[in-house]
Amino acid sequence: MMPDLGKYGDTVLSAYAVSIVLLVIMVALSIRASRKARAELQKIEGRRNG
Amino acid sequence: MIALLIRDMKLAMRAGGGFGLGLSFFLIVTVLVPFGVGPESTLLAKIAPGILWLGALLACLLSLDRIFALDWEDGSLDLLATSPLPMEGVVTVKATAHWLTTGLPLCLASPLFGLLLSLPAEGYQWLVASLVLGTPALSVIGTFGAALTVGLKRGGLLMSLLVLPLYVPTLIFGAEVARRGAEGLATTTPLLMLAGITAGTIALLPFASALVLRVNLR
Amino acid sequence: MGSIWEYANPVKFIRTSEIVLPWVSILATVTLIAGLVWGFFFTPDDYRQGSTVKIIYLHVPAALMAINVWFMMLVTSLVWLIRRHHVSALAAKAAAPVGIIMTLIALVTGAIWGQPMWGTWWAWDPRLTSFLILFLFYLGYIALWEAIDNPDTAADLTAVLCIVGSVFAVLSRYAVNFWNQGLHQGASLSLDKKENVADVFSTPLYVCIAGFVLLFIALVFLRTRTEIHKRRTKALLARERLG
Amino acid sequence: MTLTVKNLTISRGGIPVLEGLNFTLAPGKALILRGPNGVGKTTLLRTVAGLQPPVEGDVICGPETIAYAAHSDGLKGTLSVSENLHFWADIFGTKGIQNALDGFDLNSLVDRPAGALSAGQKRRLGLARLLVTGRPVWILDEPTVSLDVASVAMFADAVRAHLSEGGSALIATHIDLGLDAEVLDVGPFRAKPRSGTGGFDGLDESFL
Repeated sequence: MMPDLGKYGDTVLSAYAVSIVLLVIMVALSIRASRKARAELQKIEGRRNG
Repeated sequence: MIALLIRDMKLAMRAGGGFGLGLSFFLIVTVLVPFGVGPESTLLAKIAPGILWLGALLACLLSLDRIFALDWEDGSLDLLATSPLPMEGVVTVKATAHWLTTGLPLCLASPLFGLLLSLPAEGYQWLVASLVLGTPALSVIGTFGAALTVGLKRGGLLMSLLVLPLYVPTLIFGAEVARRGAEGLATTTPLLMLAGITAGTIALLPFASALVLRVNLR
Repeated sequence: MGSIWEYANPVKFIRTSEIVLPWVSILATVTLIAGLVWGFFFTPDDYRQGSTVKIIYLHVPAALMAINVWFMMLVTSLVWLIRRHHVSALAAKAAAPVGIIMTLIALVTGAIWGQPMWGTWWAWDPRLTSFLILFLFYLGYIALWEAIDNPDTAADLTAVLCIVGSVFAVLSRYAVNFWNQGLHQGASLSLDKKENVADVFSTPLYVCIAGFVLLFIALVFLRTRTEIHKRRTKALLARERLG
Repeated sequence: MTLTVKNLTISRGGIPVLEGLNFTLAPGKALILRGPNGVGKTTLLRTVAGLQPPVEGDVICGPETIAYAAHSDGLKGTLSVSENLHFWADIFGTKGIQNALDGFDLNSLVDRPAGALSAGQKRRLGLARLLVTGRPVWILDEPTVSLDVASVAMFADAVRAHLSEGGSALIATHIDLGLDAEVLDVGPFRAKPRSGTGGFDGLDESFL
């Protein structure tokens, strides 16, 4: 299933690896920050209405 | 406006730090280069225009944060904002004061430093011409950076990060004029581009700097 | 539906983002995976560049996004300065990190791809260099946001920086061109020229680009919502101190 | 030159501090602002002086009429008293600094660098600058800070003279200057925290 990448195999794979890692990190950090901000807001809103 | 310029020049003279700072830094950078790259004059001659331009640029950068800092601390900036002087005028005068205290001395001293780096003979006039045309842009762009970071505590480093990318076009064309001049090539195209950028910057950037200064004065 | 300015209202924006976000995220993931898989597994090697041509499916979309994200930030900065809508300023703040990552990906994949082709990891080629300059602009923009605590002042200053930065970025682009000829290949997808990349390569490329755009949109929605939540928490805390 | 403030709301750091302010300052009149520290007097003065845009309402006064003086006097230490005053005279385009020197008894210090003055003398020089601006409306933020009793009296005389010439003054101070001026306590104008309307105005309110 893995296409024959020839002698540039590692070049292509490393490029894909780095890019995908960067994308995943970016998405993960964004989601984590969103959850943290939402939780903190709910905590304060809870205190305000509670 | 002239009163503000005269006052700033007086302050620079009296404080003494004004003129010496930029020049001494430029001298140090130029002297350090041969220690870094070796003394052969052929190599030095080749990189002299670029190094001299980089030295001048960094010397300008160094003295930028003092443009507004003093007036910010003692409150004169607030008072100037409520004076009949338009902020665009204040910003332009500040840039001119910076150029007169830092930019101009660099241009005048640059042939001397050219000697240190064994700049080819025909390069001198082009070096000075490119600096005279380019340093005003460095001062005006620098004033914009200074206005952006005037209120911040450790604004100096941030200002360099903001201002250096803006210096790229001026540096490229300025150093190109100096390099072509040193090699005896035609310098008209880069010279025109350099002059164009400087003219455009002087004409437009003060409005952005004034806007930013007003925001920071809030 | 009311004018688009209505969506600049924070509460309304959050409500719409709650609906839109899940869909855009799914669509983005699907398109991105489809594009990359198609590009990686089902395209032939290039006769000259061998399999490295597969890197095009990351390099070109990322490079395109790096420029378009800055352009989006320019538009939102103008909207903030003229219409004073908070969400627009926060959208610019939210987009910047995505833009810098895209520029980083473009640079890294460009360098990795360049290594076998040009024999060096980094060549001072006009296009690569202008992406490096764009990277510095992003860095300065994000640093300025972090350096200022009053959100409104920060929004104003970063908006002006973005506008001034855009002018100088374009200037640098031409200055860099003038400064060095260039090893970079011609535009893979340029509107004026006929398709110079064979169709078998370009279709998955379009899919990848769509994937990146959708990913960007999803991330901006998500991150802008985060910024709004943070601003709301800050406002509530300030109120509690005042109250 | 009357200064009118209509339905003014001002904010500090994005949070409204005072709202619904209405007052007029007719020529020859002074208005003293009272209120606890931190209630927003300085922010109000800066907004009226035009250094800061109001959130709502407006400040109506002629162009080039306002002279603002705050805590920091804006003096340059290396310049002498006369150089400082001449500088501001040139900026505001007025002639002569003699009446400013007389008004604040600075004649004996004319050539001394401002850096060598005592706090009280610096304050007097800062206030003398007002006389040099030739502007009818004075906006002063705690002008009598670090002034001894004699200087406070001198300052009050200068204000009285200014009022008699048809000028007006808006002063935030806790000291009784002995001026026949109305007093405005800004306490009751403290901004009530707005309910989370989510309505849109250019403030953090839009995030509540």
